[in-house]
Amino acid sequence: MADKNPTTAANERLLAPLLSVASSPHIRTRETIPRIMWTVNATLIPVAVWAVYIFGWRALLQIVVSGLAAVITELVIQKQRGVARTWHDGSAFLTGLLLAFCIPVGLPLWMTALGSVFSVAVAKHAFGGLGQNIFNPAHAGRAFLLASFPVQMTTWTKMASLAPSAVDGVTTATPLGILKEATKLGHDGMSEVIATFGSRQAMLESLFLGNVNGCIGEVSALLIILGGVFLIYKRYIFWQGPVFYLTTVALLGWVFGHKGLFTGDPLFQLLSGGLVLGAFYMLTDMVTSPITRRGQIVFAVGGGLLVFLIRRYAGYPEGVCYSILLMNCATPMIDRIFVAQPPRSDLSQTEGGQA
Amino acid sequence: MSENQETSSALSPAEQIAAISGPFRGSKQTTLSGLIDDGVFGKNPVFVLALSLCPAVAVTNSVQTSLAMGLSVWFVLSFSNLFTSIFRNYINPKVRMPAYILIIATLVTMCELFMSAFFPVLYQALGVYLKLIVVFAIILARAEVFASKNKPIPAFFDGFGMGLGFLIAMLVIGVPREVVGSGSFWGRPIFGEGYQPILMIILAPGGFITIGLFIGLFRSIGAARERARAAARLEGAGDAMEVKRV
Amino acid sequence: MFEYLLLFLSAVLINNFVLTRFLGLCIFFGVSSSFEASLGMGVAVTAVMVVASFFGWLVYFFVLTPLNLTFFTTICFVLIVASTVQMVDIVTRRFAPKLYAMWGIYLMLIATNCVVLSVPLINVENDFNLVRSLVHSVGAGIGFWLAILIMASIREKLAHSEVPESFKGLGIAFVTAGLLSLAFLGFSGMIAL
Amino acid sequence: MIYHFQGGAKVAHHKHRTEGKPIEALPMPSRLFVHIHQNMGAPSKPVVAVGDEIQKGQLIAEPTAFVSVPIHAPTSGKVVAIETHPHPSMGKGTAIVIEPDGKETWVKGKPEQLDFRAMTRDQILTRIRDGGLVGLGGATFPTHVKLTPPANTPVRTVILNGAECEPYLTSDDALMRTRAEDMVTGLEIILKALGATESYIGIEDNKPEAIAALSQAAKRLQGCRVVVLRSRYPQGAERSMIKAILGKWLPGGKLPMALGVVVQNVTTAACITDAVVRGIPLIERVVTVTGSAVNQPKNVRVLVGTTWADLLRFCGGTTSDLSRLVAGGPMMGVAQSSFDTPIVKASGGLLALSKRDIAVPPVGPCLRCGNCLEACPMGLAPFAFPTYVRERDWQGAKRANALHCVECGSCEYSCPANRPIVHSVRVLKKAIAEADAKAKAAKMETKAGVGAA
Repeated sequence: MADKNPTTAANERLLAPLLSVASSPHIRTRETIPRIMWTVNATLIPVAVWAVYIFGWRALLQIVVSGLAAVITELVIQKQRGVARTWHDGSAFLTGLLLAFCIPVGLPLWMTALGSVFSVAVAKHAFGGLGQNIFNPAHAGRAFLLASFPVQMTTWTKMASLAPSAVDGVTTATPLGILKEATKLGHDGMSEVIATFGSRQAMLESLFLGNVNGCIGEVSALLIILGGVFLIYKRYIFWQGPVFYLTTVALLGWVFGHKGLFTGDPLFQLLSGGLVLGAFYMLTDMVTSPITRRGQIVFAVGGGLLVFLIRRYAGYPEGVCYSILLMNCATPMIDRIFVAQPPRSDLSQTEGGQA
Repeated sequence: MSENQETSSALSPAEQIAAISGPFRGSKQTTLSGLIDDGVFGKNPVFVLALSLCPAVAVTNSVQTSLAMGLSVWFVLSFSNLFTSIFRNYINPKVRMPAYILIIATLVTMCELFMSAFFPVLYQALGVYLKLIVVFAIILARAEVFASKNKPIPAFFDGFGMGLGFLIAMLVIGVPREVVGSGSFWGRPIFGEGYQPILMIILAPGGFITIGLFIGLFRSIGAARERARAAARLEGAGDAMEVKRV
Repeated sequence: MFEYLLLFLSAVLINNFVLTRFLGLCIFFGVSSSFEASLGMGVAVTAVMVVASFFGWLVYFFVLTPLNLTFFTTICFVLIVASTVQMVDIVTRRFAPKLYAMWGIYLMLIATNCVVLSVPLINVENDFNLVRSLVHSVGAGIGFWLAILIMASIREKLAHSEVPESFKGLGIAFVTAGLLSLAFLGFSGMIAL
Repeated sequence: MIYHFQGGAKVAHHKHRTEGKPIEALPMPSRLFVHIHQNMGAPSKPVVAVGDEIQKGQLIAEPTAFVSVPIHAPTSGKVVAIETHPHPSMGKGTAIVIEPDGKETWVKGKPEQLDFRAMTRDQILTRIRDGGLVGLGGATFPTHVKLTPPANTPVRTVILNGAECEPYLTSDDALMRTRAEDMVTGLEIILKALGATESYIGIEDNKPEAIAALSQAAKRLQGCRVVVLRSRYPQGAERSMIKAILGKWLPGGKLPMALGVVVQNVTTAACITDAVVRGIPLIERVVTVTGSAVNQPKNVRVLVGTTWADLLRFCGGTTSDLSRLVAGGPMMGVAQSSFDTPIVKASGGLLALSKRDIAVPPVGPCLRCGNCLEACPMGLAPFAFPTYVRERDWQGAKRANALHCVECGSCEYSCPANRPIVHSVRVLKKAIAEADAKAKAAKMETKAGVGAA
């Protein structure tokens, strides 16, 4: 062939000899798993910085310990299992980071590390690793810690100093904690919460801008919302999840207030606790939430309902973690019901009957 | 119940139970070490046993309750096999299931009365789970599969062996759960003041997760041993196989 | 009324028989590998549980207690459960053959099942009145149903996952049940019984 | 009003390299390789022998079935061989090798200009078939078949598809800018052939000059509207086009005729004018030669049968980092393994992609991010397809409508984990077809067995 055909002879001078052959499409989006994961991590940096400002270096220490423990666990397991080593893709670090964001800053570091190991080893890798887990690993880790160390997990140490070891021993309750305890005793919980801030205005400002006691992820709703909006803009998460979740909680919190119908404080419900963090970063976790938008709406509304139920009636002051874990249980079922749907056929019945 | 036999499918209830409880069988090993070896690492019936006796697992959050439960099951299993075997020729096959249940229930009630008389605290701790020994699939299954077809002495030792296997299973789960979850053994703290027990392990989630992790762990150890054994066999038979293949 | 609602919710969510009491695990792990089977099993368990509770309660309070024979409870209840299964079997076969076709095969599997036996036992141990026992057993049945459906849908998804070899099947099922149980802890303290 | 369809992906256009460039004609190559299978359906049968002298436009292969088209000599010269040769989409195929004499003498009896308005419907269809016309958007469905709807499904609407949603390609765009009049004439012919009255021309909003040219040309045609479409891949897919313009959805597995619609590519329309009015068969087309690994990207008018090598040489050769050659666009085109492969009627583009263009991250696990669901124009759940392949669950895949997939590649493009979705679908389609054939055969066998008994 080659000697007969002049064009072939020309090829040798003209063209590169080797062509790679593959199935179409030949181009693809620049998004990759590491890029998505590290971007999500990056959007949490402002929150972390603010937390260090509020709580001191101890906050940073928690983040580092939790993140490292998660990454190392993933590395060890992947090495042991002999599967692709993706410990550096940011997903394990994100798990550790989010776990650090929803535990008390004063938690002993070995507990943090243990929670992080549990998150990655049991909640993620026992199920097959990234993409296969049923439960949000960070929240599973938190639930594990809360069940294992109930005292430490509900001890909120106020840390004003920037010294790493400055545990000044003063413990205070979170706003939701105060509300729960006071209500249990039959007091007017909201007034007591407001009293700790001075006025409702001051309370909401503190909650929004971030100057309250609690976990790292509870300190500043503003910074988390900014990060979340960026994720929505990047199309990493659907807007439906956070919006329906937050709306449900606010609505129920307002309608079923402690003093009777329509006496609740929706803004307080929205801004307190890890609700905003949960709404933007946990509820929308791609792996553990329903895959369709309609499914996510159901997921979010169900989650919001559970947050309200748990905050209002259950033993824990804060319901975000459990609400999301419980909805994670329902995700496969929601995915069974809300499957991808082709557009509605416009063929007339007789024509489209057999379609 | 007699109608059962005619109306239900070809499988007897015990077989049906066996079908959903997973395959369980007695260890072929006769020595204790062999039983443990085969049981824990080999075929792993420890956890299959644990599954077919599921409610028992609920009380494995302390060594004492685990032991009490394990001993009770050991007792009931051995003697139910013994009595089933003794009466096997007097029981009309049509009503054999109710008859077995009656035997087991009687033994369980004896056990219950004994416990409440001499160990009231343990009796309280075991609660409804002690009564539920009646419906443990494996006890009924051993009666049906083994005791009803064998002489009393072998039947007794069949139950004896299975019961021992179960006792081991209870302790394998129970000891780590108490040690890690309460930081104690037999109710006594063993790590000193500084240790913070991981409470979850003695709660229900901890029970499930511990068993799940144990199953995974033992199965991977078993698989590794199986691989090693196969490799050793292959080495020995390697030359012969090469010749054969040619 | 509210009291009954609380009792019901408690049996469904807080003291879920499967996830917090370790009862009915044979069926829970055995059947939950198929969603359709779980659907049928839940109905069958609930039905048998309610009927057995009813008769168990009658026998306990009108026969055993007056005769001072309460140590016979266990034996009696086992027989009650077994005959209830038989009765439900006959009744549905006669009057609801469609229903029987759907979950008749599960009936035999629960003839000797711990979760079905434990509900009447717990009822009488707590001295529940008849209505309370019935509400409690319906709640227990629904709770079982909920748990097994959740588990079944999760396991169907896990069947497509790359679960580590040694965790495949029972191992991951137990871990999943553990995490489910952990999630259900969120309801704890919701109702003080 | 924005015209759009469900799903689709925002794909970078990459059209700037050849956008607005004039169409250049390629000098006569030294050899042409004309494949005898250039259409969907049956291949044609050669009617010339080795050694025959042939004229430009002469019939060299005749159709063998209704769904088959004739093939004509692209130029005058000599048939030097009829042999197996690389085919751009089928791997290998039989090609008639022609050595051009450079005279370009037209075959005798080349018809004069004709007035299609005076022709009957059958005459038009005959001329179209004799012109060897196939759908030039890439599907290569014989045009005369598409214009022959069954009697019980009247066609009311014709849509001319000028979306050209594939990135990189600008050949349709170039033709729309220069041959808008012919396209509208072609549309008129189609309308007449079908007895349809309503017509639309759909063009993506990233081709303003083409929109202007066609709007101008279409003024003379009653009931014709030029529709500006949102540029989103795969806007040019038939269903997406119909949905965007008419707001009607054609379910998978159905032909547009079920909705009373026929969709034709704009280039096909221009060629219909050539064939019906001027009697010129389909022997040449415009190819976009582009990509970062080609030195002088161009829109080139080439004869059918020209090899990639000749095309690339005309475009200044390739750079040293050439890594993949793709016939067609980057989303649905076929990667080429040889430079000797000739263009066929459907070849609208040739991409020379560098290593950087095709660099892909390693395949990761599915994150269930939902991008593929959002992107799928058919409303399928593409993320599941690789799983069906892994589990060999052909029936499950069939239930999940894998057969409805149009292989547009939007899902795989959007997948951050680089899952091999489109390839999986191809495997599934093949496996489902085999399984169905097997089941059918088994059924026949039992039937035969029963019959015999």
